Amino acid sequence: MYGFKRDMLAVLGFTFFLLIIPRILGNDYYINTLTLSLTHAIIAVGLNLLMGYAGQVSLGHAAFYGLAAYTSAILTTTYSVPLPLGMMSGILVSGVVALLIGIPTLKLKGHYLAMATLGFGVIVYIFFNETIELTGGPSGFGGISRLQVMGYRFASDISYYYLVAFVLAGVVLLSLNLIHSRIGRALRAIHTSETASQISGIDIAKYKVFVFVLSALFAGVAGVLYVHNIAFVAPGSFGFNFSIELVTMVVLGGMANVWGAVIGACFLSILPEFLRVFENIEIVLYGAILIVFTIFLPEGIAGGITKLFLMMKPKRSDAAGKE
Amino acid sequence: MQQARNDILSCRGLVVNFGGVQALRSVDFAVETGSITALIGPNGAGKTTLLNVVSGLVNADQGTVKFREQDITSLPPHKRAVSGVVRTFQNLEIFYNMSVLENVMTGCHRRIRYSVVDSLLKTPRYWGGEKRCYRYAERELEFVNLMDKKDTPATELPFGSQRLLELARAVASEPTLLLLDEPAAGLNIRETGNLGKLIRRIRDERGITVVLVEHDMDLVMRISDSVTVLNFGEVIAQDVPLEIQKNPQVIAAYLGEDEDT
Amino acid sequence: MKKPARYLFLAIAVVCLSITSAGADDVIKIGAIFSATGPASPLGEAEKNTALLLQEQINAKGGVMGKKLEIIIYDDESSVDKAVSAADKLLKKDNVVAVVGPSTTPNTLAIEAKFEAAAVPLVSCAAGEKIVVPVKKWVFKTPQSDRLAVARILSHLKSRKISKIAIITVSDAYGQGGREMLKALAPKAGIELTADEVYSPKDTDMTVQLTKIKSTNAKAIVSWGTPQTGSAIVAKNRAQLGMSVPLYLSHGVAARKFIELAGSAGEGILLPAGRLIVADEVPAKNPQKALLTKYVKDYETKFKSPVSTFGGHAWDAVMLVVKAIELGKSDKPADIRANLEKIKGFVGTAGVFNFSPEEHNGLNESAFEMVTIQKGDWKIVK
Amino acid sequence: MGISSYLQFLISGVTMGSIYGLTALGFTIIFNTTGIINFAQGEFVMLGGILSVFFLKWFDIGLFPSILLAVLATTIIGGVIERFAIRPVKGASVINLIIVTIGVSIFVRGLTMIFLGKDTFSLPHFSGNLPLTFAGVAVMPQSIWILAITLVLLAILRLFFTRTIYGKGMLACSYNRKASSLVGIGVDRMVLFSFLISSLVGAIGGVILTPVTLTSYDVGIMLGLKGFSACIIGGLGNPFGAAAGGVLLGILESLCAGVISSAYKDAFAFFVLLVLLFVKPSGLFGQAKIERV
Repeated sequence: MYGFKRDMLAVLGFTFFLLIIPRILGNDYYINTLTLSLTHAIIAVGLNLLMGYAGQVSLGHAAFYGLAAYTSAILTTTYSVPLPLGMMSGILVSGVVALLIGIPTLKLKGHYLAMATLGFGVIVYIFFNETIELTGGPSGFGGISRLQVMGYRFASDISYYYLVAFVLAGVVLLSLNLIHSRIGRALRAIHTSETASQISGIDIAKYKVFVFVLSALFAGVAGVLYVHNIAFVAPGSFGFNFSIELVTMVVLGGMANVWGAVIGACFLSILPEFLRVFENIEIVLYGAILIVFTIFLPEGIAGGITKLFLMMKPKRSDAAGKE
Repeated sequence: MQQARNDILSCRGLVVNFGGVQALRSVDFAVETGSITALIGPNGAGKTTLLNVVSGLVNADQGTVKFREQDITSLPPHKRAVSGVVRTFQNLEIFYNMSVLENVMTGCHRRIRYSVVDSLLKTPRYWGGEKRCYRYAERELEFVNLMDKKDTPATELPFGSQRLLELARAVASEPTLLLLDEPAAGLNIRETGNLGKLIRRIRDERGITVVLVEHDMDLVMRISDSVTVLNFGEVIAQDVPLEIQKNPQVIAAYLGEDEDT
Repeated sequence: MKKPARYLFLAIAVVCLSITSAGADDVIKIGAIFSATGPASPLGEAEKNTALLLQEQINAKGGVMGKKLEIIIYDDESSVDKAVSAADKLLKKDNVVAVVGPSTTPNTLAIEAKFEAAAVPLVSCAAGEKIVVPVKKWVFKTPQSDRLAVARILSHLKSRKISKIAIITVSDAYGQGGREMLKALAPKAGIELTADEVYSPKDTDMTVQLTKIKSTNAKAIVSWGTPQTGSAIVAKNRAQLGMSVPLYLSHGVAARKFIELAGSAGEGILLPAGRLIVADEVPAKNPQKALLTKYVKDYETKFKSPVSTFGGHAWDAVMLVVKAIELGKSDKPADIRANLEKIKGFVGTAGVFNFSPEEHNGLNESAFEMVTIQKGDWKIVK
Repeated sequence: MGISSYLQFLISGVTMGSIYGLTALGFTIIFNTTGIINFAQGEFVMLGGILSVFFLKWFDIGLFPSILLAVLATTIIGGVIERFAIRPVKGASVINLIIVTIGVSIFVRGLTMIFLGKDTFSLPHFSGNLPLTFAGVAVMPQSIWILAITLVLLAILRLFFTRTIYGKGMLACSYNRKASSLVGIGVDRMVLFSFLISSLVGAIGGVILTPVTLTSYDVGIMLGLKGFSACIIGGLGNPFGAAAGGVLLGILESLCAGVISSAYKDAFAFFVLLVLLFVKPSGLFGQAKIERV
């Protein structure tokens, strides 16, 4: 019913695909790049729930990613809190901050909402940068231990990659489940018409805050995974630029499409690796790709793929549906 | 007014100002349980504003709204919807990013109750809820005769069907009071005829009280039990249809409007 | 259409060949990670250019121990994440014997652990003292530490009997390093800080901070930044506010660019600097003289832009690695590391390096001269 | 700190604020005709400044001719951007338009970096770099230039929007694009025009600012951010609100830096911004009912 089996199969296929990539590629120097792009994908999937489905823009999501990363890093390193507890606290801090900031912020609309989230992101970034005793300031915070679960230490890059791949698959599955529920419908309803949603008994303020917090939690999960992988953290990774990059991932991948966010995140995180041979021209190409993709694929890469499939399918119901 | 009768909705002394314009000036308006009440008046008389105040989209500057003996004046719209006040819109507010079926399922939002955790993990409660939701939605689509279009994207429906879809979504949320804002606008004669029958069935089969803002006088006179006339933000008459047609004040108000347009 | 296709094929073939020949015995591969783009690009650009220059020069002279020197340079775009993936590539794909860079402290700290694990030496071009204190077995660095620069400024202040200073630093890793040192060392030297102001790297106006400093009774201002991150503006705004107390800047300012940007406002400022920018003035008997003059000339002819101390840091890093290889006649990472620690009296652009197992920076206060700007040119303060 | 310190803060604030205001003005002009928040607006400011530097260096034609040339060149670039990046996505969703302008800003920044280098450059002051001192407060002649040119520009724009046929046409587009095209206003041309004007305004901002602040290929990011904030404070869509918002933001920053903490000055400025938005969700001078998204 409602494509659950299809989703399940897709997620399984996706997980399988992620697991065999390293084997296909054979070499392992890019494993960290892959891990990082999957980490970004976790944030993008959450941001897509907020932006693509519920239609609420956030230009400050890097802040939640950073809050969780720093919280877990500081707790486990400076205060020797056990790793699982530190990581849980990191994710929780992201969620709680999202709740507190979300309640007043999500009353704003459109560009004003964009501005407010942007401002929040800048404030958090400055906080990372300036509370030197706590965060280590601009030069960063090192000596963070790598992830360890029940005695198993994710020492090798490949084991960490598998871990992040499984978490991403889980996040994708949860998101797909959410989308195909009354809550998912409520979110999509808010996107098209806030009035009609209210009339259908949907508490729009509550749902907006809910999805904001959920997306912050996803960003938090990504944050703790990031920090216990790189074992180092500096404010530069959580600035305004990264928030914008996250939004770009979602839009370029395809709004309101869980898979789109994954594709967008991987595309934008891996693309620079391919552009690297062009050295200085890289940045120009990157800009050009953004422009060209948006012009020719307005519904994102996932949207483009879907369209391609529809075009290949025999056209039978087309004439009936249109006026 | 007539305290003896059983009113589902009663508004007292409603005043709404938009900047310098007084859209409603002390309006009293009551709807009898189980009736089909029409709200008519020239353009700009304040009909839609009154619906907005009742459904909670606009807050009244003064006055109270009572629904089933409870004061709902300060309730937000979604809470009013939950307690049974639901409406449709003149300019169609359907969810264009969904299929026909999903639109109606969204209307069932408050009738199925399972938690976030249920939906994330697809627990049996989720499945139970979704199955019920699906059944409810199918029933309403059959009711408005859109079953064959259930998987069509809502944007691809012809205008008349979109009106029916909005109606189905409203009915799906099991209201006790349904407010319809010009449901016949943009429909042809045949479609209007069907709509009239449908509104009657909504009241007769579902026991839903209906308030109807409408310009199509034929439709109003044919289906409504009571008619309230608004002009310049004031109620100028409230009576059964036959009497309203003879009311000199009402005729004057409408003639006045004709001169304007 | 056919011709370009053939060229393309040839190009690919050449690339493939060069990749497969990478493991060949007659090539020594050194990796480099520089911030050639992004906020730290003024550092990375000069470093990258210098590395390219050295590669060309060394190979023209027959390479290292008769083998060709290949420097594989990656741009980390001033980002920690990119530095990490660049390090992975150098260590796992390119199998380099040593790595020079990165340009910034956070990027160095982020990848240190990888080099410890892979047992490949890293010679950083970043200033932060944290990089080599405490000493990590596989990590070295070439720029003079903030501690030395600060100590040099403080002793100069004392010689002028100044006991109250205000500091204004840029809020990036470089400024943070200076700020922490100043706050730690000034009280020990009996110097009081009357103000501790900060500005962001991209700020364009420091009048406000300087006005605040003006209202304290500081007898000197110490500012930590680079020409591109506000130091020139600090100098300009100080002149505009008519402040007469001396302005001390960090060694990162030592570049001709600063004079160009600060204009007349730069006259009379003081800073501790390596001898690179005052190469002309260095007395002929100084061991650094010859190499400084040559590097300045070579760099400026090839790249048509003035040298900066940052390029010098890369010069030192590459040459130290080369020196270590020649010293031990081995290009094995472990030998390079061991021999780096044995290097004594190595003359570089930043000073004379003396490494030991306890000392991975190898410089002391004598690496600095106090310099000033007179009539639009750097002058050593005697 | 004496009163003169506070006056000094105020003057710094107003000087920087004028530039934020000019950037914000550029945002508003494009927003009004197209509904786009042009994230490449900061690049126009950057181009105005950096091109002046290079024209002065290359052609050796004196400061003011170089400046004129730079402004002209930037305006043409603005037009080219509209024609080749913005027009092809006409009618796309707001978020897609934003991504396109982000792409444009990266592209322009990248080209500047490749052709003009990654270094920082300075431009001579228009008239002398000796400060004028009033009651212990130093004012740079350039600050007076900045203020004067900003005010003149505002006055000219006001005349343009209220008196000329093009200006009125653009205003009409901002109220209702469909209706405008129905009454014969060439919407495409108006959009092109709005890009020309806002790149012109941005370039002028860059030109008058650079003698004070120096320039490099990446100064546009921060200026764009501040300009966007300024036009939100002022209330999106109101050009004069945007200018006022800019000045307000400038003063806010310098007072935060002066009175509270220079380390947290941007944080405080944005914090005040957030509080302001929570209290007045559509900016200081915005109309509450207008919703474009």
